[in-house]
Amino acid sequence: MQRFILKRLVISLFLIWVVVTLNFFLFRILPGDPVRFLFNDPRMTEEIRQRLYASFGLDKPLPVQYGLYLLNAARGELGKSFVHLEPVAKIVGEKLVNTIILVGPATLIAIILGSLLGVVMAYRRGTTTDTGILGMVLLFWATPTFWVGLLIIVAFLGVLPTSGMFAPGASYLPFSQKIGSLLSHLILPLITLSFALTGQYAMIMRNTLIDILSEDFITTAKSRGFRDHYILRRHAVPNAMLPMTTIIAINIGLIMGGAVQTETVFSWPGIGRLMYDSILTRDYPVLQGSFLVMAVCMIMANFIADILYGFFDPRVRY
Amino acid sequence: MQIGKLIKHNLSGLVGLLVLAVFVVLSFFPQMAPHDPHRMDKDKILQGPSTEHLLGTDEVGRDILSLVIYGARISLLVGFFAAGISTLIGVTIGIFSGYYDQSWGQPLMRLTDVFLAVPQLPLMLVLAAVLGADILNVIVVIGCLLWTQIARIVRSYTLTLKERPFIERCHAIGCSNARIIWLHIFPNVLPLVFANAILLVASAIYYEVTVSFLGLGDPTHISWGMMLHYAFESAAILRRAYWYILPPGICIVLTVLSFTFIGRRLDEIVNPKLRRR
Amino acid sequence: MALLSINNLSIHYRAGEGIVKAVQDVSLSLEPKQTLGLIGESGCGKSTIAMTLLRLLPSNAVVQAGAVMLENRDLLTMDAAELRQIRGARIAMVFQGAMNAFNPVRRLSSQIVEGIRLHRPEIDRTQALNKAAGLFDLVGIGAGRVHDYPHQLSGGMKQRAMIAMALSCDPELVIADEPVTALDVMIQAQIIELLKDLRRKMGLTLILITHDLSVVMEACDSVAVMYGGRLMETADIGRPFKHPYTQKLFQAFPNIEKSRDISWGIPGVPPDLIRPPQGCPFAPRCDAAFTQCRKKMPPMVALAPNHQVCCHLYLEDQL
Amino acid sequence: MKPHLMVQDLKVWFPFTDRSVKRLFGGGKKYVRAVDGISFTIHRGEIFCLVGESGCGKSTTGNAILRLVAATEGIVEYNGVDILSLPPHRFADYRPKLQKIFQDPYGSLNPRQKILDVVGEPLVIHKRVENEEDKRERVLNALEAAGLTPPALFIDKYPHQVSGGQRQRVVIAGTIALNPEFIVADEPVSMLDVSIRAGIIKLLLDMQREAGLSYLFITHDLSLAWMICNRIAVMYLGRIVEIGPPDTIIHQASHPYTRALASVIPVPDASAARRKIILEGDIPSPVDIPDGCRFYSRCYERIPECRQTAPELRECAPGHWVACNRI
Repeated sequence: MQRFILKRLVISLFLIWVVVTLNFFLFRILPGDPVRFLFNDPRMTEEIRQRLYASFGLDKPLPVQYGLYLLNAARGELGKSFVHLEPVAKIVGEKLVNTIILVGPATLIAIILGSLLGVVMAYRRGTTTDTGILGMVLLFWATPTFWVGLLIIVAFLGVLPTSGMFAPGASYLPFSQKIGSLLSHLILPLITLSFALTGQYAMIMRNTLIDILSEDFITTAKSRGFRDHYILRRHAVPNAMLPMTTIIAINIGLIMGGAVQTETVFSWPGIGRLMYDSILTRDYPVLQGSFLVMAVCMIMANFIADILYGFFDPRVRY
Repeated sequence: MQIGKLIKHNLSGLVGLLVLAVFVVLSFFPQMAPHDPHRMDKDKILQGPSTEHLLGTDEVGRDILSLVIYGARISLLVGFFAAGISTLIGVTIGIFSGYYDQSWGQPLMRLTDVFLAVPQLPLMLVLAAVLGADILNVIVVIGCLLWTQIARIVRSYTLTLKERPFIERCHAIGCSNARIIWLHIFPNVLPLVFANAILLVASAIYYEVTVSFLGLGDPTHISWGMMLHYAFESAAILRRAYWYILPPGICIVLTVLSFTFIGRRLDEIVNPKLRRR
Repeated sequence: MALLSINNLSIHYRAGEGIVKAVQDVSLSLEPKQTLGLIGESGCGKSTIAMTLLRLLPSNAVVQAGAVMLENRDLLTMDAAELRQIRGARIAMVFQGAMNAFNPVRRLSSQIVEGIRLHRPEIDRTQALNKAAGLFDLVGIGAGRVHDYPHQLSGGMKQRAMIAMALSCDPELVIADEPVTALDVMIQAQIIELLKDLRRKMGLTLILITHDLSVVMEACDSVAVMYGGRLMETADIGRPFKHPYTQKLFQAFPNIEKSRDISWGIPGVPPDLIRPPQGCPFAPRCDAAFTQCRKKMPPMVALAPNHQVCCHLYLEDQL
Repeated sequence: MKPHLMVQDLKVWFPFTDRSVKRLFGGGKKYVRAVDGISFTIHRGEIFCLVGESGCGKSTTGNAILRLVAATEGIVEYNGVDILSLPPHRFADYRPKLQKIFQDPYGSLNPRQKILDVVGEPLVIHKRVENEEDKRERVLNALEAAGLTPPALFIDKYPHQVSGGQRQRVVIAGTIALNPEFIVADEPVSMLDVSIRAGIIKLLLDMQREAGLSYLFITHDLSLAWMICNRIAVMYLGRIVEIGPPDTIIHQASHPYTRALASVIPVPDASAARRKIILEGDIPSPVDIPDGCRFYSRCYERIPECRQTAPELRECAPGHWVACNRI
């Protein structure tokens, strides 16, 4: 088991290194040098340009730059924002908390709701209930999250807050009212993001469960006189939860994609919205920093899911 | 034969085909649009549906129906080409990493792992931002990132195929590896690929729209994603201009759904026993 | 009175190309403590009958006609609640693929105990666990392994555990569907010995379904032979076979006590069950077939109290 | 007489797929010793049977002889030429002469190839045909020779359109087409129904008689081996424990394992009261094989010596070889 964990850890660290390196080279494959490209201002003097080069570390040879980059990334330093002229790590760090406030509950709701729908579909496979829910789920799947957000805004404009995380001036309010303001702002984005993810999880649960329900040990259980829903509850669903954890972990990228869209539409001050803003202002260090943080989160989530799988499945205990 | 089966047994697939046919026709003959989609009109900003403008106008007074019709082309174009690139990469990597599992298939698999470990949409945004908003770039970026799923499916199927006795027989009668891959593995993988490639078109369109909405679409072309981006950036939403938001969104959903339905039905017909992982 | 009787059972499957007539007009009966070997080649309908006995047929199967009586209750028409009280408690099943017959993520003990507790709520958990451990001793795994996970057992061990699980509620009848097919020769012998042993010790009533005639000859006291969905012959072990198919099948098994003779086998192919031949299904491959055989399905002819044959040859004898 | 095929001290070891961190850092490598030093000879026109339980290495032996898996050590001489040490392009000349028939008639045909292409493919690869017509002609002949009559009825069908026994005949037709001299038949009938088996076996025997073929016949079924072959070799855990003529192996075996195996053969005769020797437990894992006799852990006649000394194969009577310390 320890060896298994160690092995997964090595793989995760390797993946993080690859992502960091990717980030480094993305920045360097820009046509022309990045500073000229980013600050294409004819008024810029040579002296300022050199200072900019130095401040971004671009005056050194490439391997040295790469080494410095790795070193800085390891220390959590991700460069400076072009726009805010603040450390990227600080900006991203602040936003990360806000993203978690939105994504955490949304994922939880989606997993519970999606699993339930998936179980119902698999259990009633082939019936109208299955076809009906399946159609709905596919509709969920095909609908872009941001568009759902736009529709919800149009529908609830004036009824519930549709933008930001707090009402203006909320920081001066007492704590309880501040929380109230946060909750009211959370409702619509939460619905939007859960909506997007529920369909995914329902599909995954349905497919996994249908596989399991066709296995021999289910027939055996039937031949022993158990009720169908007992078999579902005690044999099929627990066995489905294992592959579910892996598949959910693999699909964390979807959660992030959904978060970017939801946060953008509802101006939720999280990493996703930060990405959108940095795209509009061409603030590349922030864009890449946000991406890096997302990728690292995803790799870590995969690592945790692998460990959980190894822990819960007796067959994997090495 | 397969098309006939599709019509006979599968209403959803048939509906998918019909809807798709409409959009394909629109993308080839956008001249059917009632107005020039580029013509702006200062006096008709964000007007609701009327007899002249059936679906109203946008924030610079363009006819929304015409914009929607012209927008079909970009989505289908990006969808098909990006899915094509993805399928090509995915099938190649899938077959080779499966067939040469013990040797250089391993690094190929690690490569797939890397791509699977990275959040797709954020990476697309970063790449598109770095490369610049251009239709070709969007195709390449989406095409180069969506192949992982198909590669995994093809790989795991190749691994099972490789263990089948008929491949062992090929070795026993002296087939070369190239012959085995091309004449024995590839034809067996093909039906699986076909259905999944169609599902990929749906994904590619979904991502194209999203990337455009998030401000990285090609501003020189009309597309559904860009329409929604402009709607979002202008005050259209605050003025509840539902006629501006609904049509492109509905078109996106219909297109994605039609590809999904066709792909799923094909998958079920061609691979009744195989379930996607 | 017979413990179980199958009366005129016909089962069809709806398939893409037509209706597969998997079982046609089969009647059988089983006394308590009897061991019946149900034998036939692939596609003869023997497994379909096994699945019918506990109503575990897939959804595309249709019971066309017939009844399956357990003492005086028809298993095919009783409601689901009553059926559940029979499954596992009065009729238990041992499946072919013991590899996957256990839930992989739960301990064997918990899976066996849950069955005992379902049918015998009065037995508490500790007693049930003791019973499971006792059964593990009985089938030769050893009580110490009762808390193992399924994947920790070898194939032969799993098959033994499967038998232990089937016995856990003291069923009146055990159905074993190809219990030794996927196993190695030596393990096969182990399991067959175990079944014989259990028969001796517990007076087990058993239906053993297999394609291997020699297994039946060793482990059973009567045999029912099926071909092309029909019952061809039922006989007590020891009586010489009379049906041409059974005779041919008997010769097809190498017998190391006799001489090396390779003149065995049956020419031709098994019948197409979607378009079964008119008359006897074996007629196209039968040396002794005559006109009547290709026209009309023969009835069952009783040659002795415990020996029946479905063949025109013997019908004539009677006339 | 010079043997047709001679196998000497053949070993096939597979690296144990233990992808642990220890191995990552260069720790000790483990091997599955699937075949661990076996020797035998097959004469021209002989049917030589390898019998054993699953995992004993019998199929691996067949595959190693055909170079379908790489042998770790050892010599396989075919007509006096060591075919294992030949470079691949030189071995290609031997490919059509050494052929294999597979166990699974359902899986050994590409479902997307017509029977014409299945049977014709080896001809195309080894450039035995000039054009499509020639190929068709040759395939028709091969199908006919394999007992698929009339061949024209089968040639344009796909494998799933014919029955299991017919599929096995198609595989055999593909083999006949190359005019092989030596065939490894790996459980060719074990997946077929009993009533179909005889036809396939007869076909194989006819081919042997008419074309003077030699067979390495691999099976788990000792009674089948006894029925058809000239000599039987019994394998246990990667080694041959006994070689002898069929009647000797069945009725007068010397090795305790062979005796046990022969005693448990089911006999379709209720009156035959035979004493069975049923071995306890399972075959041990081929990964960590202890010193001494491999059969030690399950042997019912073991002596202390067996723990340390691995017995060599010795000739105890003319043509009867046994690897046991007690003999």
